[in-house]
Amino acid sequence: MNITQEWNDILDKVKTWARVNSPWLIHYNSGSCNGCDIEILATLTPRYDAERLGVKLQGSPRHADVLVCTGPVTMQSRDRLQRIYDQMPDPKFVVAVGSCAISGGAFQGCYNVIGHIDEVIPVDAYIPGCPPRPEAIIDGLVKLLTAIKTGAPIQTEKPEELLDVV
Amino acid sequence: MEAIGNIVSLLFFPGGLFVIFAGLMYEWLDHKIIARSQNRIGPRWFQPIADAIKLLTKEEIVPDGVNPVLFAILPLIALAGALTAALYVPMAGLKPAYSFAGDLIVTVYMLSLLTLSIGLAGANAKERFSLVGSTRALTQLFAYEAPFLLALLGPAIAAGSWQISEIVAYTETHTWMMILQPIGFVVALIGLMGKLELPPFDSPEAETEIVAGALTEYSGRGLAIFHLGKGAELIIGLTLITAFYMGGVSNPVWFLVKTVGLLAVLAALQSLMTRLRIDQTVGMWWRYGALLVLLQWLIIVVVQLV
Amino acid sequence: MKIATMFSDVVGSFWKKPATVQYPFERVEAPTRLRGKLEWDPEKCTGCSLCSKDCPADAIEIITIDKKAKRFVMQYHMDRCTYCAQCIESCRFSCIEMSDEQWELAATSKVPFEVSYGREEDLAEALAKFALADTVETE
Amino acid sequence: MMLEMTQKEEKFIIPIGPQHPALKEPGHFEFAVDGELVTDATVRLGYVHRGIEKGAEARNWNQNLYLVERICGICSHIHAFTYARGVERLAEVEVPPRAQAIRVLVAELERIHSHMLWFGVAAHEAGFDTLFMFSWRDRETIMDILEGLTGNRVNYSANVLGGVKFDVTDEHRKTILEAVDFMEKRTKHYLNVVTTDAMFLQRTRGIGVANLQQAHRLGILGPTARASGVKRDVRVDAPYSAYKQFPIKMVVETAGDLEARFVVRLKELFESYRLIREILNNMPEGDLQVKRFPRRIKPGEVISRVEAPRGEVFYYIRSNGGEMPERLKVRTPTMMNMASVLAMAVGHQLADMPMLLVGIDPCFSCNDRGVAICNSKGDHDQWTWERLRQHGIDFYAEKV
Ligand code: SF4
Ligand code: SF4
Ligand code: SF4
Ligand code: SF4
Ligand code: SF4
Ligand code: SF4
Ligand code: SF4
Ligand code: SF4
Repeated sequence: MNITQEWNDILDKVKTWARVNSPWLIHYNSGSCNGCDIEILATLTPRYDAERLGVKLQGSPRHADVLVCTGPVTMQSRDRLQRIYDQMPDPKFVVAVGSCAISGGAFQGCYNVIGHIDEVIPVDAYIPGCPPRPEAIIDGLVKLLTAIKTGAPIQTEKPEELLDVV
Repeated sequence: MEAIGNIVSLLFFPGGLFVIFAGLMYEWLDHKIIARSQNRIGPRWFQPIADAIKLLTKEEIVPDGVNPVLFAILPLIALAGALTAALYVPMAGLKPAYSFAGDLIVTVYMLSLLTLSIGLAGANAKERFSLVGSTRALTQLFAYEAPFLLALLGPAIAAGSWQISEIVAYTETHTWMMILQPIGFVVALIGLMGKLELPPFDSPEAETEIVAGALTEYSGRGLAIFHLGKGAELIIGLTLITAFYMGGVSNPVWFLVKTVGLLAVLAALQSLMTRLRIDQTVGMWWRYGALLVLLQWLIIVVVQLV
Repeated sequence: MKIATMFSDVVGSFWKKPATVQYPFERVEAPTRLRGKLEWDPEKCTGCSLCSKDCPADAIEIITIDKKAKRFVMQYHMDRCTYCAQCIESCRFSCIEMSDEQWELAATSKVPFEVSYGREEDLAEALAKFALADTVETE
Repeated sequence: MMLEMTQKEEKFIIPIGPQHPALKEPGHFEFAVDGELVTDATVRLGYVHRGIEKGAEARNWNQNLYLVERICGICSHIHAFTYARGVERLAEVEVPPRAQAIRVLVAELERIHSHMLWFGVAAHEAGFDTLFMFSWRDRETIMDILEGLTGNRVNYSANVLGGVKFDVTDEHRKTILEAVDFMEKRTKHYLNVVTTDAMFLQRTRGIGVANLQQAHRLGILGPTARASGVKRDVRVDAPYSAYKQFPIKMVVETAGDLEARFVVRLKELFESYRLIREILNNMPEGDLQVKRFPRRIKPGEVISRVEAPRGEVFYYIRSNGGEMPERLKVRTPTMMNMASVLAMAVGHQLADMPMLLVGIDPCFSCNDRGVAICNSKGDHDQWTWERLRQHGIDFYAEKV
């Protein structure tokens, strides 16, 4: 009994360690202005080189652990965002990058904008800025990974189903 | 006693865990060299290990419409093929675990099993990117397989044997084949890059066109196992080429030095080149690769006759 | 027609230090003009609300406690702010500044994004009158 | 009609987007392929449509400056510039010459960053990651300058109505000149790479050719058009702001293929470097802003054209004398160039599609309007322009 307990503990530690050290991202732009997107791309380039933290940008949602969202959610991209989220294997995390992903930013109130990311899918880390500097994006990612490591509670409930706007 | 020996060699050394682990380390080295050549720091040494563990512990989604048995078994076949191949090559500079006349051919085809499984896996997924990816993977297999094999047969002809251990014994005692048969060496090297789908021959998994090619739909465990298979293939391919063309691998130190040197050359080539389109890849292989090797053979035969 | 035109860059990189910054481990100062978190000085404010009127993202609310005594509280929504500095331009009394040090604003919840600025007693009063956010910063 | 439909359904369709690694933004392309050969191409836009034009009618003149800046994060300054210039003309306010020079300075810095960004992305699409990494490494020097000068790396918010927010100090001048020297050296190197590297040329030379007639017929703009020999550049045709004082030479190539598009953009950078040096060495003295810019703008209408990194940006602004514009109409270059991709795609390899796409330097955030291009089945939930407009009108009517 005790041995299996210990064994499980070790296994859990290894799992968490691997998870924290190998965050593979997938990026979806649900209506952003590109500003945040190019800064996310910049974090992968030599100056910031996120690969040294284990970050890899993946093309297929099936391979990714962290969904990085930018921009407010527009009507047309809402379903797509949901679908990408559903396609990702568990455990999965979501990071909202930029003010408009968190609150709608400058676009709040525009008619084709449904709202922010956490009205559609649950978000685990928020990175404000318009756009945040690549350093700030890395900082946000590190905060997410720290939360995963320490097991701090991250939001996991689904937001209430949206009213169908149309 | 022999049975235990067999199991050990299959599961731990030189097959199994050893090849997997070494494959991961070589993969890291490859990424690290590329990163450094791009003026950035690159991944930490345990990166591929963390990636593999993470993938193994993730949820595996079986997409709708696939044959679940095939979906689950193909990665295993791929890995098993690669691990079996490891038994016949002088891994880490030691004697191969098994050896028989003609094991060279078996080894090369065991390695192809990986590509074949990837191709089938893509076709099984019935997703558009996977389908294109698998078509491309199989096309490429068809394109490089012959030149690669022919290039490996060059030293075999010189040694007068198709048994890996005998060829290695021959290359160890003669001038480096790399110098005697330069064309064969180049073709073998490029063939290896094609086999491993490294840039510039990575169009079967060209991210910017078809996402992740045949493996687009794989997640978690399946992806991890394919990944491990690729790593094993990398290290076996490197071993074969160093053993044949670079004066053999008589002990672990030489093995390490030579394979790492070869890997550095591979990494540099990768970072210098633009991805070729699949039609360009195939064209190049048949037009130049195959012809060059035949030319090399001709030279060998003529030299041996004289 | 040449091949490997990037050869010098690739080989040269092995002798050069990588261009990478060590960010999460070493922090480099941001330029002084950087537009980070907004800071507000309640002493100079006249309550004209021009800042909140011109804010493109509705990130500022000026709450009046006592107009005559010039007692105001600012509610700043960090998550809405687009860091555009229009409020600085609009304010004729230079009450607003943007920090070049506070730009690592990321958080795993939205709670820290609601910031209330003001004098201590004003904040207390505002808190009693209106339901303000949890994070309260006093000047 | 029926026959055509059934034929279409038998085709093998490869979608690219809206979530796809080749596109950092959500556009949706469908390529019908025969083996690896593309036989038909369609595009579906609108994923990033936010309703900015309509939204602008509910924001005041100042707020709109930042809203239009966020039409796009790559040429953010250009949008604010075009808008501010239009509004200033509408209000009959003369912007001080120093402010004009700074605006053009930032615009040219932005062009450098945008072209370098495109260059890296294009190299990445071609599978040449080393070139991508190096070009983005070098681009960081420009980003540093922009951040140091304006306070943000992307949405610079350099403009206010009636001027600019900040000055260029001697210290900035020095760092900018140094960076420009460095960039000039690197650009020469890159020009050498794209015109001589045999492997790279295989993917660019003779691919995606649009000749002069096609370019005219498709209404292509910007560097894409100049690569086909179209002499069209707003900075030269109708100099505005400080371009009157600091003229620029037009770079034109005639081949019209992908290689020419690389060459035009890289050569344009040399002009930008020259212009930046000239502006910094002959900076006009004076104020940065007009004293007071009216909050209400007298009734009237105006158009404003500016050359963005990707071509001409066109604004139409109408005021009814209130605090908010009555109508703001934006036409962006990528919108105009999109059709050319579809025209060029047919007959090329699937593997060339990402390259062809980036050839026009597409970015969707500015061109996502409700264009309806129906697919063969017509079963997509598509928002037509009419439907969007009606929705927009209803939406705001409800709000009031
Ligand atoms: S937060 Fe700002 S930069 Fe980012 S997408 Fe939104 S508007 Fe663009
Ligand atoms: S910086 Fe801009 S968005 Fe932020 S509070 Fe000021 S005016 Fe509003
Ligand atoms: S504009 Fe300045 S003075 Fe007016 S309310 Fe805002 S901070 Fe106060
Ligand atoms: S073409 Fe449009 S989106 Fe693209 S950079 Fe220019 S203004 Fe921005
Ligand atoms: S928007 Fe107006 S000017 Fe532009 S094409 Fe249509 S009708 Fe002509
Ligand atoms: S073309 Fe549009 S999306 Fe692209 S950079 Fe310009 S404004 Fe942005
Ligand atoms: S088309 Fe573009 S600029 Fe026009 S409203 Fe839509 S998002 Fe805004
Ligand atoms: S949308 Fe209007 S202007 Fe544009 S191509 Fe169609 S008909 Fe012409």
